[in-house]
Amino acid sequence: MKRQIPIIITFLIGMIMIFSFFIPPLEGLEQTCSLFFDVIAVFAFFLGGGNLMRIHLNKLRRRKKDWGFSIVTLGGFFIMLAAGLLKIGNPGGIAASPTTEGSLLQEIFTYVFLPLQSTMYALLAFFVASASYRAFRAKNREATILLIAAFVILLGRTPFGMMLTAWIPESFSVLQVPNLAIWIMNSPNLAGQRAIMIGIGLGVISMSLRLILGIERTYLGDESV
Amino acid sequence: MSDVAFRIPLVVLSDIGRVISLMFIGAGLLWILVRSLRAKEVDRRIVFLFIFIAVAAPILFPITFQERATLIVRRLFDKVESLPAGSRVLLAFDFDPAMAPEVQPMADAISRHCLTKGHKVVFMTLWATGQALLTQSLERVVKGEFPEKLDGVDYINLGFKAGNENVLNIIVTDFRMMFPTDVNGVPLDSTSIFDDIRSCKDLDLIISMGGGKPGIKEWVLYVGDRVNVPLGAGVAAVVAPQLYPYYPKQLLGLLGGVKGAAEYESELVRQYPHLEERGTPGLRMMGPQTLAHMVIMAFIVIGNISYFISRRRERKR
Amino acid sequence: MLSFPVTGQVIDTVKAVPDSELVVVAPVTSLIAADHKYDDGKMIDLSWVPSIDDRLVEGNVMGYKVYRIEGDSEPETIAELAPGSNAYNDQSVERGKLYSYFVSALSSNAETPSIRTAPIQPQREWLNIELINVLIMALVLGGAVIYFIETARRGKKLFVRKIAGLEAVDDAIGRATEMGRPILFIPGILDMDDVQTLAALTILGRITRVIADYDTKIFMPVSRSLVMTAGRETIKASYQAAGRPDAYSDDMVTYITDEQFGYVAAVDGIMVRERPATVFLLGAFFAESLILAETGNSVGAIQIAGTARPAQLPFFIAACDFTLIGEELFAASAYLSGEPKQMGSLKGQDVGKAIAMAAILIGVLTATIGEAWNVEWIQHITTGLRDIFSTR
Amino acid sequence: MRRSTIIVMAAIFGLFILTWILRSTSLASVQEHYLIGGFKVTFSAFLTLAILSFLYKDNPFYKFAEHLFVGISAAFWMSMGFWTTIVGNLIPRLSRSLSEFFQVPYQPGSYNFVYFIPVILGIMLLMRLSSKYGWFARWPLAFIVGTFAGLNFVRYLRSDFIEQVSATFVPLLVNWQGVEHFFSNFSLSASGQFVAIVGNWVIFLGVICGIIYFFFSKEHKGAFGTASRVGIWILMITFGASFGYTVMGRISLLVGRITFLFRDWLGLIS
Repeated sequence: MKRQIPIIITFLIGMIMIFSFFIPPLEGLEQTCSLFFDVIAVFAFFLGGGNLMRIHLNKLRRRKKDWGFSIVTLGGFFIMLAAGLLKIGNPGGIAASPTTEGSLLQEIFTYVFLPLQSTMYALLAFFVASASYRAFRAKNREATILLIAAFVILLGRTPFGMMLTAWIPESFSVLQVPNLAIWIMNSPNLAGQRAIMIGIGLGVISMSLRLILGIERTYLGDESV
Repeated sequence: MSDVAFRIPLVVLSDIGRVISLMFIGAGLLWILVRSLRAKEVDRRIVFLFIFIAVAAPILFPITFQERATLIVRRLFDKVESLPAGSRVLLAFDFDPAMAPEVQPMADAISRHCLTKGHKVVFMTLWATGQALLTQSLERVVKGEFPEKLDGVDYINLGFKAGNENVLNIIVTDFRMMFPTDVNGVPLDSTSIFDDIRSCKDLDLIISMGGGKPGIKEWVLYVGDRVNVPLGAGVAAVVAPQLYPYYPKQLLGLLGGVKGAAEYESELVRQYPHLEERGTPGLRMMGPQTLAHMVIMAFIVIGNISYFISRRRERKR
Repeated sequence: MLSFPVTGQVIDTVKAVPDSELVVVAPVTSLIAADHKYDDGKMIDLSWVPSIDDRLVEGNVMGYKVYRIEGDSEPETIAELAPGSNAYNDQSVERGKLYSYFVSALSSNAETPSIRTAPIQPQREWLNIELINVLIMALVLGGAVIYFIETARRGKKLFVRKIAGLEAVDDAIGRATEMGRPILFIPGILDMDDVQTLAALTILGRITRVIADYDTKIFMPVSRSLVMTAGRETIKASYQAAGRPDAYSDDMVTYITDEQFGYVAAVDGIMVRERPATVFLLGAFFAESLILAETGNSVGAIQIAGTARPAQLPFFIAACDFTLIGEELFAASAYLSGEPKQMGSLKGQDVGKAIAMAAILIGVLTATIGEAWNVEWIQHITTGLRDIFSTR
Repeated sequence: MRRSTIIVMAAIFGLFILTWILRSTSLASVQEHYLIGGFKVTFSAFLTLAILSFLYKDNPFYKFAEHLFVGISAAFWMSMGFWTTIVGNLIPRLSRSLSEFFQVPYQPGSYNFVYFIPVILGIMLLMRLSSKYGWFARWPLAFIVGTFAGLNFVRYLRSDFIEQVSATFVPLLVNWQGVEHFFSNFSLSASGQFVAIVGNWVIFLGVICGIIYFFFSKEHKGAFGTASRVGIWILMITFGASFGYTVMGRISLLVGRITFLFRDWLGLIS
């Protein structure tokens, strides 16, 4: 009951989705499944929120390390939830878009969510810089080819590269750095990415088949329960 | 106004600033080179400070360059330019604040281009954060610069729906099943723009902007290959190389990173000079971008020089 | 031909304008209504030749109106199209009803209807013939994967070539045992539902199997609780298989935090304190791969990395001593575990790669010869092959 | 708390107030609620610097910003999901009264009762929060996995396998008019015939050798060995290109943030 029925569900839904690709009359059924998926996806957001509350409430109750910061997480969570679900400050009525200009949700997004997330990823520029100096070594032939190609691309994708090699005559213009960078992207990069894409594509095909036929069951969790 | 007298003519100030910052960075690189030659460790935080200055200086003292659009960008620009006025274009804002600095300039430039050409633009997104960024874009670019355009007639904002690929799987045959109303609850049937749009088949061009999952790959897999509608893309630089195999058969054009945005902006300004004063953020970012690239390349060279020296010293022992 | 506004149809655009000032445009010609092939009988495609007066330069056709007559009821407008359009597909039809159409060319103040099409009924097709090539390819590839999984299940030994990465793993373990310094194993930051994490744990089983005979210490900081339990089980099993269950202890595997950068900061601390001889970075990595590889480099450790995420591979290759690239990670896991479903998939995917290589070889040869020397029959082979390998 | 932390906290608080006032006065002419406007910009600048402080070392300000982000983003996705998909798509098909309450057009349909299934599956998914009834969540999980596996199986097969193979049928001799013509106007110009031919050769060999590198059923010896070595070289150029693009992307993110700090917060540039 706990394992058989989920495997049957995966098999049925998987087969519907595959056959509806080839049999037009099944399209209506496939679209209904897709619409069901969208609704369940929202419940998955609620599961995420529920999980967050559970972890941080536990941390609070048991005074675990850094429990003070759990208050910050729960505070931010409930303020944003209230702002979102109750549409606080939203000039439009109940039918208006939750992100209408002026609503508290949009304000918190613009002045808290946006700076936090974009700065977190901006940190990576610093890490790339320090890794460039301390970690990227031409240890073997492969790493050397990689760094040379990266140099050409980095130079070619900036106007400085254009100025540097603008003197090369038209009959040798492929040697101008910007043209070389474009050639690298359109030939070797395209070939390498296509070989990787075919490999990953075949990987997805075999993994999807294993899931639908119930050969692959790790997503159901550990065997005993 | 009190501060006018105080302000030295801007041109002179920025020239001095530019020279000082370049000299400072050059001296810093030399100092790092010397330290690494003597095999002394340079602390990670000094490198952080260095990259901060290399990016901050050209922002304070702007250096702008001329940009020429490469073929992969010009193809998308020419497609938007060649469509007759009144064509139906779908713009998907599938990105979040982490990609916004690269993708927002593209989104603004392409929206400006479509509205200037008189296309009927459908805005939508597969990302919840995309809807919030869409509100900002509509406020700033669409309502701000094109007040005469009417919501529901010249453009419409469908907003976000959860479900990633499944949203695409439905709008490829029926918009109304997934978007019964626009973002403000106005039913599609009571808007003139959706009179003769039933599904993605009725669109003349789709342009998806993003860089994560769901993103352009999902648009190719679920819509582009199925209904043969021309599909263009503007992506964060990280994802651009992985999309080249789709070009040009399954993806007619691709804007990659800030450079792609700058190229599109320079084409747009060359074609419509009056759009220049509305801001070209992509072109403005190329200055700090270029200097930072130089510094990173210098770091790699210095790092490898010290590596080879230490390896040769080990072999001697 | 004198044109009359369509009887019974009130055209709001027409004001009381005397006939002489009516701008008359030529009608649309050769209008064809055809059932849309391979659909559920819900679409009819209309195509026509635009009116002769529809020229870009001072053409006075302002657009086209598409009318539909259902059975014998009144004509209703279903679409208004821009000048220059020559096709429209009506997607709001139902099976079993008869429809006929006509398209009228609009001028500034008059309308010229075209001839009405014969009534047509949308048909439903049970199989989309155009996608037969995709169906056959699906059966071939699916069949190959299932066939190899079954043969592996029945115990037949399947050949998989030696993976260069595994030699590097053994050398790296040897280095750690010689120097008597610990090994650090980082299984990526995703959970047990990611294939890369599973492959990493298989390789972990092999590593701990080898070091079980020596006293080399191993640290495994994780960012997911499920990965912690699975990691502990894998290491315990290896130590038992080596006959040294007492040498295993639970705190070889420690849970740090789920948060990406918090986990990285903690692992950096462990690297700097423990100064491991060897660092393994196997599994799903995101932007934090940079910091880990850099710190590993700074403490002078040999680093073996492996991930299937293309965005992180460049950094691992440039910063680590050896990298298992994309599918090599899964091949190494299949090679080590010999598990039927992993071996079966690997061999099944090789069949797909063989098909791709053969098709590309033939396709490129025929394309080259056909185009360079314009050989007719060879060009047919290329177009034939292109039809098999394309749906556009 | 040690004295030094108190001093640091006081300094930061003072800096916050100072820049808030400065920003508000400069906004006075532009916005009418300039005080609130000033606070909003200063607070987002404060959060930006709190995240950047991680570069110095992991500290309470970074932890505060990090935990605040985790809480807000979870609630943001929940609110957006609820309003756009539950209210937008589910309720119009389930109940007329709720549709009127939410002012969303009710969509009558004979099979509308079917839409109770995703609600039930959704609630089962939430059962995962309880350890005892956690296994209920496997049914909706199976539905999700089934949908994904079925959809991806055919679409990856078409777009990432079949289309990619036919896209590689490139002619190895581009607009070929005989050997003399080839040598007579031989040039290295970017749009020349020679560069196009070399490009197509690289694409053809690159894809074949790349696939051979990832081929596991035959030992990499002899011809196969050289092919896989060519394959790894082409892959290295590919990774070099991705390396360059990734560095570009990361730098742009930093440029975006520093522009925010200098322009919107400190007003140093226009």
